[in-house]
Amino acid sequence: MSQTTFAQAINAALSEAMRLDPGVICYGLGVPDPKGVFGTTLGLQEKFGPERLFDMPTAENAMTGIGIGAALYGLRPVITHQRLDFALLSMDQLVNNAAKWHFMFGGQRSVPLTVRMILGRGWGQGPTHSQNLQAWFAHVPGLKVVMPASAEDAKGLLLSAIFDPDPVIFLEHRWLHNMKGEVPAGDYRLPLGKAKTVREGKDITVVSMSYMTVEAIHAADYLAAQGIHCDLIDLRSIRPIDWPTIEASVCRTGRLLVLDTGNLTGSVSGEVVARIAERCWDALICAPQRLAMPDFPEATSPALTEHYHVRAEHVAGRIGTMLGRPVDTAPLAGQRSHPHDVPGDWFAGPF
Amino acid sequence: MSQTTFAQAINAALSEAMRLDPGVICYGLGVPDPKGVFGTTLGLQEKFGPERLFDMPTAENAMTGIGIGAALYGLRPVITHQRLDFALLSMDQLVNNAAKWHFMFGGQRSVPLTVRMILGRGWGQGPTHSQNLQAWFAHVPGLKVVMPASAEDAKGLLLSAIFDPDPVIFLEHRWLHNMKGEVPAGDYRLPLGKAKTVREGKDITVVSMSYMTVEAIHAADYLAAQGIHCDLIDLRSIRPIDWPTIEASVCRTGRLLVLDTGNLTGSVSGEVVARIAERCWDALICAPQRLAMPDFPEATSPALTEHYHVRAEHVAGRIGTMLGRPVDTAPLAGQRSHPHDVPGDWFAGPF
Amino acid sequence: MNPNTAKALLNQMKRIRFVEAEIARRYPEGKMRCPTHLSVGQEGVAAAAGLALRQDDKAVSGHRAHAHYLGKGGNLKAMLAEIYGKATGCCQGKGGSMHLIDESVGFMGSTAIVGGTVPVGVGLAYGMKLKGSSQVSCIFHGDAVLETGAFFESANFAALKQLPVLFLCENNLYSVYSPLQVRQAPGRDIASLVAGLGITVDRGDGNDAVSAYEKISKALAEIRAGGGPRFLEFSTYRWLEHCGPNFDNDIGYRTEAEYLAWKAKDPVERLQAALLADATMNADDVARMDADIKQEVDAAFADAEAAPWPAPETAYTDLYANPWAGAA
Amino acid sequence: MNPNTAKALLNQMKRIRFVEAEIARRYPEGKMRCPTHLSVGQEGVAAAAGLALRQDDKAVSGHRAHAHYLGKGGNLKAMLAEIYGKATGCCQGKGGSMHLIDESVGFMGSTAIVGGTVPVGVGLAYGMKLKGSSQVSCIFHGDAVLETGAFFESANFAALKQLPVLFLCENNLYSVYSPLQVRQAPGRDIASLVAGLGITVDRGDGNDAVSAYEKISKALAEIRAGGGPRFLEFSTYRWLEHCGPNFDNDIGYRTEAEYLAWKAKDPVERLQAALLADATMNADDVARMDADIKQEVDAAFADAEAAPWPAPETAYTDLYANPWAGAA
Ligand SMILES: Cc1ncc(C[n+]2csc(CCOP(=O)(O)OP(=O)(O)O)c2C)c(N)n1
Ligand SMILES: Cc1ncc(C[n+]2csc(CCOP(=O)(O)OP(=O)(O)O)c2C)c(N)n1
Ligand SMILES: [Mg+2]
Ligand SMILES: [Mg+2]
Repeated sequence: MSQTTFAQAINAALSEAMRLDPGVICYGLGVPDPKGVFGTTLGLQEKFGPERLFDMPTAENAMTGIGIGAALYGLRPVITHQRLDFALLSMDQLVNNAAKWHFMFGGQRSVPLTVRMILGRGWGQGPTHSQNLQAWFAHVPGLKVVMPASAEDAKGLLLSAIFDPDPVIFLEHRWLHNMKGEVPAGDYRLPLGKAKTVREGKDITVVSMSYMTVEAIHAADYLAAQGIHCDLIDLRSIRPIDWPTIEASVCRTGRLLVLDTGNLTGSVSGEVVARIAERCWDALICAPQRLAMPDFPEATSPALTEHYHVRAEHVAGRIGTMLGRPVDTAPLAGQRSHPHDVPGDWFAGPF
Repeated sequence: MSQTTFAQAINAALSEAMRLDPGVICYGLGVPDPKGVFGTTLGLQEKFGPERLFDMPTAENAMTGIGIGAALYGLRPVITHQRLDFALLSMDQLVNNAAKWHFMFGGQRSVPLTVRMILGRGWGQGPTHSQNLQAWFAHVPGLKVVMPASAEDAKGLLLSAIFDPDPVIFLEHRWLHNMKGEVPAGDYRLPLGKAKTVREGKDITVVSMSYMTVEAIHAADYLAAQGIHCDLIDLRSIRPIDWPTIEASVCRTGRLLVLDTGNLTGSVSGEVVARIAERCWDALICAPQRLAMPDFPEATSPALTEHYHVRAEHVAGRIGTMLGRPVDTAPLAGQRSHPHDVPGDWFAGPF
Repeated sequence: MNPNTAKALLNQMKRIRFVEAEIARRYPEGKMRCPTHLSVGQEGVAAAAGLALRQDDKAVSGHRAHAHYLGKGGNLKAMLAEIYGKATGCCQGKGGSMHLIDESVGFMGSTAIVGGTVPVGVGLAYGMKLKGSSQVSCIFHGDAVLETGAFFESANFAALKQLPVLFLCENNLYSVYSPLQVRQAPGRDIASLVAGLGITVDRGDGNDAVSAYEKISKALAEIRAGGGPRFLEFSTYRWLEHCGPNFDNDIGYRTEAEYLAWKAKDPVERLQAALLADATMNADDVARMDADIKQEVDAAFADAEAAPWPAPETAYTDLYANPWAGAA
Repeated sequence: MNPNTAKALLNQMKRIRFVEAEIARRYPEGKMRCPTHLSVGQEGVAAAAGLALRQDDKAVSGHRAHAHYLGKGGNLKAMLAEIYGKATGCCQGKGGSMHLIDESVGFMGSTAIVGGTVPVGVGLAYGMKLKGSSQVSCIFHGDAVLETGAFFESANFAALKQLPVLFLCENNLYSVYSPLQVRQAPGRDIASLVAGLGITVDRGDGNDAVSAYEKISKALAEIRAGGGPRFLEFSTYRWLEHCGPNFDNDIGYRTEAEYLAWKAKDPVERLQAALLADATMNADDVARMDADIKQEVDAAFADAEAAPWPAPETAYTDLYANPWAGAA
């Protein structure tokens, strides 16, 4: 175990998968270029050759269909989109083919395809470089969807995604790439579909995903110091969602707050609230709540993103309200030393 | 007023819009062909000429972008997809351009585009000709989404959609095309964003959309005869949703059942349940519930669709359970005279 | 041409014709409850390609795939059962006419979205190239596919990587009820356009099964020799309506005269006449061939009709190869 | 060429160069907080097109659009303010460098998805044709756009309907860090490919602004005469990194030598030298031109820096032109 970044963990997972199985191929725009998709693919072409790791024309739809065909031939393709937004061009192949192939051909052949999509945020990514459309993928029968929040989970889930026989959408948040964590070496896999309880507590269940989990941890730790204890569940998997873990937690706490990196209306957070309201009605002691992005695209100017995102202070504040114990959240916001539109001081543009 | 079919109502709305404004153009694959998109576009090319109503190459993505450009030039394009499933090819233009143009360019120019998508069902439409992805569109800031359930609403909402300055997704269910209703003549418009209470009752709020409203009406009328009175709200508009109407109803009834034509997980029904759980917590006297398609694509064989869809008997049965008053639903199913996989005896394939 | 090959070609075309005609005849019974696109008139290319391809070559196709599936050697019983929605269907009733598959003979799947299998076929070829296989991936498609972005993106990649792909375009002049002139620019020539992508192209008469077989065989040999992708455009004509069992020359999108002119080029008649003329076959041979086909097809229909329905709960199986508790 | 036109061309190229260089110089200050793709080295086509187009002609572009916007006559102050994220920006801070618009001069918008404005430009032209206007819709795009399905689908429609579209391709050999040979088939020629779609094409040297202007003017005249769409491919080269203010010849995707060879073809230097050589201008004229530009640009930067931020609540405005209660 060593401290590695989320990006390095992805790199390690790809490297391990390619080493284990000569059928693993990686491609996408810029995958072998000198920047190596924020470092996640650096060095892999040297190790595994240009036939297994290669660049692509700007052809997101075909590149997805090609991955499906390669998967049907027995390969395990890993496709990368430098932004989720570009993958909108590939919805036909993803939804009409990849998601349905195993079902509509009567279970004859599955599509072991992994699609990495990077979620942009801040530094003027703007309306078409910062969309978080996990709700779309989570709605599609036949897809699996994961959203890791830590370096360890990134590695474990990516390896599992690659070796899973079904198509998996792997959503990686740009603001996590430089976050460090302990990451097991070698062929480390985590089961898809299992949430992780990252903080235990009896007062409220907080369900979160991807980068929102980072904010939620700040909030939970801050609240813990004030005697409010959150059961913080990082979903990790968006389809399937680990209902047993959430339900068991809500049965203990009686309260539910769901955080989402996507726009509120129609978000995954709505599905979680709805399902828990349906199933854990008797356990709930107050109205379940959500915090997500507003129902607007992320604008470009830093002046317009400053209050746009949900941050630790909002999470803590809302929890206080739900518990009827007002919380002073100013210190939480005060902890941040870097500008609001970058994940840390290491980031200075341009993208 | 005269009895016309849903398809004729759409035809009348298109005709009226094209008559009122020379900037209205209609196109899409097969729009001027002898079948005229299930009759909805018949006769219009003769009336308005081949420059305003025309066929298209199989190019769903470009055809959407072309509509955006034409709209920016001042036209009011109406695009038609014979199946929603084909429109998956156009998500980039729809979401990255149409939905965001007005916002990302600082409100300078809106995109008065109407996109008709037909929702298939039954007669072996199968996995890629029967998708109901309204949850996707409802999740996208910048789009408006309507799903009429009656001929009158089809006309009123389509005219409003066409003359609305924003992009509107108009989802029309294939099983509604032959349903008849009274339809006002001329330039009849209904406001976008307003639900319609189609049955009034104090026992439970039932929220529905599109073809599910037809099943819900059967169920509500059947239950009424047994002394159970539903407040049946036909959403009509999926984005925005008419929250005041739903909230007011739930405050009266204390119970909520939401019906959806889409796959359950991540559906619009989840958003409705979540929002009402958050906002009407104190009014709810039992767990809100949903009935939607299972989380599987619609298979092709009639043997596999027979129990797949939610029908009036399921709605009635669930309402009985929610009220603690078991209901005998067999007579409801028994009322249907035609095979389960067609909307009526008039339908005998092939598509 | 080798007489056995010629007879095999004729046999396959007749078989396809017979199957399709029988589907058309029975469709109004209302037992085949799915959209069904017939290939009557277009048997030539399917039979030629099926014969020219090796069994371990792969093929994909679109909505009008019965002929391609049968040509490639796909199981007739499984296809008919699928169209009838039965448990013994090639997709166990999940896919219907527009989703055919028989991996045992390399028919990897046909789907209902126009252009949707083009990149899939190219991806299969990427696998072949990576694994150093001598297989070819054959992509059957219509003229409308040349309007889709998916085709261009895919063809560019096939050319870029010099993949073993055979693009087989059946240009039947129509997309549903829309003639070429409302879809493609005047004077545009499909094959030349593709040549511009860096792909070697050829054209042929799809109603001349023998020459189609020769052109396809030549292209396959070149592809196997490492020559990269090939694109072949064959002219042909669909006799029946776009979808369904009827003739529709009366509804106005094409003329009876046009139909009759193409019908006169009937690929089945043409080859049969040639084989009779040069005495490769005699009238008895033909009668025997017809009878054998009729017997096979009638039996397959009987099988399909008699086959069991899929169990209702299988509507909820096979969504994932590796499902989790609660999903199947 | 008319000396005034030549001087205008030089002036516009210098102006674009100066703006871009100044953005590059100031970018590390961290006040322009958005992805920014500079056009240094590629001023020729933008200036030529801007001058050749009528003001009421429309133009759209992609991620690297500063030069096109300025060439078309877009408001410099509004552009810089936008890049600085200010309320006075051309999108009021909502769009940033990748979203420029100035409808008053027909610049209808640039967006960040490669190929995304191609169909939009074609749709504008459909409007022109329907309304019988003599306008032209100019679509600026890079070489990577020739890989996108959106381009082919759109170009086919433009050819089919004979629309007044000018496709202006700046082929700078790269898409981000990827050279043409990893993206397009060997021997494939962009312009010939487009010709196969049924569109009249031409090629030119994008570093020769005068000849670019002439070719564009000729194409525009033909389009206005009802000749249908035209496609022009100009060779050019981006000097700086793909996105951001730095040189990046050191990171390995291209060589310093290649860069130097292209730099030697500098379109600004080239025209300036020619105008000095034939005495259309003298050194004083050049100095005055430079000084005027510097003054304009410095003032615009000062303006942008001094401009107010957009009010935070405007993050939630302008989503809909016709909002409902609760949405803005
Ligand atoms: C993306 C998409 N758009 C539209 C359709 C509707 N559609 C079904 S078949 C067809 C015609 C295709 O024509 P062609 O490729 O020439 O094949 P043919 O039917 O002539 O054999 C169309 C447009 C579809 N299935 N998919
Ligand atoms: C659909 C899509 N895929 C990928 C990207 C990432 N991307 C941004 S700019 C660019 C390069 C485009 O190259 P080209 O069109 O030649 O323009 P240039 O940058 O050379 O001016 C790419 C691939 C994108 N913005 N959109
Ligand atoms: Mg055709
Ligand atoms: Mg380029």
